[in-house]
Amino acid sequence: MSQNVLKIEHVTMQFGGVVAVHDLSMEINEGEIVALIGPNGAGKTTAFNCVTSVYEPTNGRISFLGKTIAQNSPNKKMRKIYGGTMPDAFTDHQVRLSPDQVTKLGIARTFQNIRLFGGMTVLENVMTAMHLRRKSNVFTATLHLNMAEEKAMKKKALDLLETVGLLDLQDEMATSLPYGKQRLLEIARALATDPKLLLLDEPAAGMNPQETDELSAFIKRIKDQFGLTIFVIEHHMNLVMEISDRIYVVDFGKLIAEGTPAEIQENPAVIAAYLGGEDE
Amino acid sequence: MKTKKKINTSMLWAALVIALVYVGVFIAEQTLPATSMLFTVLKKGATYALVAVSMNLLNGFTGLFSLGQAGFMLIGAYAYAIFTIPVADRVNVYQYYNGGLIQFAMPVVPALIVAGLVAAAFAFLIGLPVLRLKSDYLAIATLGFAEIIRAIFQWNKLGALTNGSNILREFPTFNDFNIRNAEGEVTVYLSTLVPFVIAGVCIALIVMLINSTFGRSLRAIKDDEVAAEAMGINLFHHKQLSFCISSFFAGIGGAMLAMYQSTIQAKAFTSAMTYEILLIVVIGGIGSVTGSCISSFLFVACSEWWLRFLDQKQMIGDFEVPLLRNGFRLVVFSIIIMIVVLFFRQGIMGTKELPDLFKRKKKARQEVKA
Amino acid sequence: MKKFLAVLMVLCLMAPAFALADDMPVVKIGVFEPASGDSGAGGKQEMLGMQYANKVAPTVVIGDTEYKVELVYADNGSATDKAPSAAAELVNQKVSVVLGSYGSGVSIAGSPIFADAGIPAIGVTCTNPQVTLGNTHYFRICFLDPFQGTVLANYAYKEMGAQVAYCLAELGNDYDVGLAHYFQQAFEGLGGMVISETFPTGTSDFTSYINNATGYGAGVFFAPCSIAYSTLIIDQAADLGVNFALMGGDTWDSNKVLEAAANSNLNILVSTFYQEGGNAEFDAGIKAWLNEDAEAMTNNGGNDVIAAVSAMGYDAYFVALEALKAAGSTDSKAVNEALWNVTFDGVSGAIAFDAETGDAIRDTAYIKKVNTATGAWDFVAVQGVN
Amino acid sequence: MFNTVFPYLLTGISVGGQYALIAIGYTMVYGILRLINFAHGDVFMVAGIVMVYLNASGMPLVLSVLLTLLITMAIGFAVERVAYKPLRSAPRMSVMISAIGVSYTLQNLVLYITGGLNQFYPKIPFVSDSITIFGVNTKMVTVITPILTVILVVALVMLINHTKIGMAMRAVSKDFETSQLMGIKINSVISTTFIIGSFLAAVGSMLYFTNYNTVIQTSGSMPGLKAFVAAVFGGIGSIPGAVVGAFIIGICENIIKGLDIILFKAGITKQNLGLATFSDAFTFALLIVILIVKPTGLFGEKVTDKV
Repeated sequence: MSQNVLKIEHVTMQFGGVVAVHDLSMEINEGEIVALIGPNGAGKTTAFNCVTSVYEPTNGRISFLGKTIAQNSPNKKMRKIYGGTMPDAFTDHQVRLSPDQVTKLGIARTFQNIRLFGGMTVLENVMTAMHLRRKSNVFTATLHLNMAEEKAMKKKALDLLETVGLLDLQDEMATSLPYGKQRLLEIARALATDPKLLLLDEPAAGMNPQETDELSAFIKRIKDQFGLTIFVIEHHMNLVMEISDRIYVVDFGKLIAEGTPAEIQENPAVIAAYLGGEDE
Repeated sequence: MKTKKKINTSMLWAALVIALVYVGVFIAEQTLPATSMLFTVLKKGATYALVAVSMNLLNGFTGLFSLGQAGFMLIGAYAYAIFTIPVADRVNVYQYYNGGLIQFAMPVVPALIVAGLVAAAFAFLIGLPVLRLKSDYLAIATLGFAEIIRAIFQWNKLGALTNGSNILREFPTFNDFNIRNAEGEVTVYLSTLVPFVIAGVCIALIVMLINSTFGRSLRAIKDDEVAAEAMGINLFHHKQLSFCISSFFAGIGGAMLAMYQSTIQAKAFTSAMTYEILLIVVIGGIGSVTGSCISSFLFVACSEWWLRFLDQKQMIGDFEVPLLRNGFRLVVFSIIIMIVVLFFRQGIMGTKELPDLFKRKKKARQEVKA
Repeated sequence: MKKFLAVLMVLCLMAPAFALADDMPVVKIGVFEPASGDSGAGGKQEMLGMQYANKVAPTVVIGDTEYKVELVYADNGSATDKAPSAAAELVNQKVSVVLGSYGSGVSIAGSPIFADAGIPAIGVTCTNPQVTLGNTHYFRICFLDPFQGTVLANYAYKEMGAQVAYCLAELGNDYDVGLAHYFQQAFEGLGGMVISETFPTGTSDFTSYINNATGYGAGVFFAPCSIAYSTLIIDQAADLGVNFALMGGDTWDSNKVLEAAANSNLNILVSTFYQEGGNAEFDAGIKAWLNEDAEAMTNNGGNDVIAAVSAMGYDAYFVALEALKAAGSTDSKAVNEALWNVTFDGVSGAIAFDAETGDAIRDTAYIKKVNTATGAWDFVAVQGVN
Repeated sequence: MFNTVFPYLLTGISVGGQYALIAIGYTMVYGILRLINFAHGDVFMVAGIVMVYLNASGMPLVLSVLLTLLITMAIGFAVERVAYKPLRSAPRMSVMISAIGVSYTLQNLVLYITGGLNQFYPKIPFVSDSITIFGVNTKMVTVITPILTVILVVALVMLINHTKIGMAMRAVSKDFETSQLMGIKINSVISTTFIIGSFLAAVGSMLYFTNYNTVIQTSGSMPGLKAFVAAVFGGIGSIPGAVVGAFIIGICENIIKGLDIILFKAGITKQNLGLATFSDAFTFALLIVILIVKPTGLFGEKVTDKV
């Protein structure tokens, strides 16, 4: 059994009275590609946001490579309207890393609704994501005493752009790219943070079948090339079935199934959740 | 590689233009009478250019809508004045406070840096609570802090340091940089070049910051805070950094304003001053350093010089031009500003910089489209 | 649309200033006064004196040539940050000598600009010692705050029998703060108690300060602030029915104060430079002018009550002419030299400058009281330091 | 103790009422457009100037009061149409800057028209009369202000909750785009908001300038800023919040002015600390504290960003 990379234990995320994620537990092991699927509004992106610490879970614990990213239990006020399973194990102390700390630990993500830096070029977008691994400080950087580092950054960024096939577009404004290329750029930008775990939020959304096919090959390729573990949310079942080692299925915030692609395809609960449809 | 070369030539052209401006200023100063309004405009324009660029760093490049600029200028101006008033003059200046607390005077350049540092230190403290606020709330909180700073500096219990609400004067001004011969006659005029040099160095530093990895991170924050954070950029630290650096240069700008005005008083640093600088930034183009510089000079020239004739009765032959009397200048001026704000929203430069102007037209057009 | 606007704006900016040349040579006198802001009203009244004087004596013989005197105005906006550029504007216009300003802070702020250009300035009613202290280009024809403060303190303590005085000054106004300071010094020197407070610029609600004065049991409320605030204070004090006297410095000598105090039962005293009736010829002349020139009338506040500052402005103009004559040239440096020895018998009294500071040697001030029934000033006393 | 504090309290309530009437204009506009209408304080000032000039023209007082209200409403409407409507799709910062530009323009226009001189506000009979409450002399307006404020606010809340235009306003403030899609005439809703805000500002200006009888081009900026702070304090977008905030700020500000003497009389301090210097600054300090503790103000709603 390979090493456990991400561990989500009994995570509940509640907004006011709405329970978006209900007592979710899952594990992702090193080198795996794991998919999280479920109908729209099932709480998939919310789960991602908990992992990357954009949201603080109402209850539960998330740990990455043995280090706790977030740990919480409902406070007094929340307890009254709390709709998840009652907390027990995580009341000792609260932990919440900020999103940038999580990224520094080695979790990178893309966004469902593309969030590129619109005012920057393709190259700058990628280079910005290397800022967190810098050695220079604000004085050396301002006085341009870190030319070696800048050069190395640029080289690495160009390499990454080559990997995703955007090298010739490096000086274009990021938002002027076509949709599919913007998604690739988001992946390149995420890779620039040197992640161990890559979270892809609907990477194939808006792509045509041919692009989708290319994408699955691409995901496998970067997994091997960069030694990644990948956690993906996706609606394109073809893609999911092709790349995933394991799949988790959520509906109305609750985990309803877990297993290999073959097992999930047979699972009656999953079929019911998707109203019998395999492809949305 | 081809693109790189193009950028380099345009950079060279830009450098040449800047060098020409400096040479021009120097020559003008030696040849034109020192009383010309031109120099008043140039000195104040250089000062405002620095302050506007420092505000642009926050508003245009980091996306923090801060309205505290006047407060930091005040701190800088006071720090500069307090540390540079000659000891002999302190008795007169601090007339109600027995010559004040501080009994030494620093040279100008260290005092300028101290002015910036003090402003940055205040910014650090103010930033701790307010930088967690978003857009409008940040704007109003910084505006509030500027007002609080003004009140503190006017408090007579601090009079031994700040001279209460009274005027500070006798500190070295731009005119003290003129080189004089033994008879006290000016041989080489430097009083306009010096503010250009100070502002130039500071603005160059800001531009270098913007083009560094930190600058990219700040722009990332402006474009998308969530994504920036997800890319490992610590929002608070970087906002704090930008806020302190902006205030540092605003502080130096304040000190320059003190040098330009030769007297300084907390009363003048109102929110109206911040608005004025904000308008300069907008007219120049939010996110363009070049734009801020150009519009500072235009703004100052219009308000202090070119439109002055509107304030006085003018006769064309026997015809008295109607409407012209005291205050008309400001009416015309504000209407011009409204036209710019409403119809030329990109400002003079948009987000373009000086080197961009020398790039080939086609390239420029592509950028506009983008 | 955009293009049209752009062209229009450029045209606006390019529109040249037309000026017609006259046959007679012109000597320019700079008028460095506030035409707007808190002291705008006072500044305009001071300018009236100069304008009237310019009407009386539109030309001056310098050397052997007759020059036309042109007044060049620059509005310092009652603000120390606007003052330097207004001063620079006068310098740019190459004036030979500057008159003004009403308000000490703006005078101090404009002073270095004039000093650098070598242009002398004649302070008209700026009473703060700092205006002339330590320089050789700034002169002044009025008395100073230490004098005025002492006079008022003496009067309040000795004549009115006040034991506690409440001083209220505008933050950052050198005139206010200075006068209040010297008043406090003198009043405490006499054995009285002074409570001193300040209000921020732009305040319009003074009731709390007036309540404070009542709370401290003040016998006199001394507020040496600009006219804009004085009328508010008077109005609100009248409503609150205060039982102390209000006292102001020379700024309060304004018909606005009279208007505000009319039909109240307030006791208002001011110290000033000139009392109407001091010079019948001047009084009659300026009144006739005010009544015939509508704009001047408006600037005087709508009636023909003569403000002391107008008399001072009038005198300042003639002092400048004397200096020009004595210098025998329009060169500002020569005028500066000549000013030290100028003497002039003005409507506000004889003027001669102290050889060290350039301040007029004055030892009396007029104390006036508002007659709330008639809405006019009642002359109370000529008061010296003792 | 009561006798020491009461006069300040009384003034505070009166000032608070005036701030409240201005603050509503800010809060309504913000609720709908998410715009800090920096020019609102100047509309308030212009209302004062209009009244001065109308009265000087010699028309009966009632007529000039009515005309002032109408003209101010027209100005509010015009400001929105000229300066804000063209920027409907522009970034928020542009609109805010346009607001600053309008404020600058209005001030300079008034400076030009008045020649920079203080204008004296006409006395309104009855409202300007003096009365005595609990041994404290004051103007009638001190008592009228809070009462009138409360009446107007109740009327306004009724309007918003029970009329069609009120419903449209609530809809627009909840979701600008959707209500537009639902066929709400967004421009007329916005115009109405500005007209109501200007009307209240005009009423506020009458009360305010009756109390403090001079008007100058900068008269609107401080009250405007304070009223805005009051609106933020109470939770911007909330009308009751703005009113409560305004009263709190009015009272606090006046207590600060008298704090020295209150402390002195209570035997806490021996000398004057000059705390009155901080009467304006305190307002802002209060604002910053509330923004940090509860960023949405006392009655504001929490908004979560969607990621």
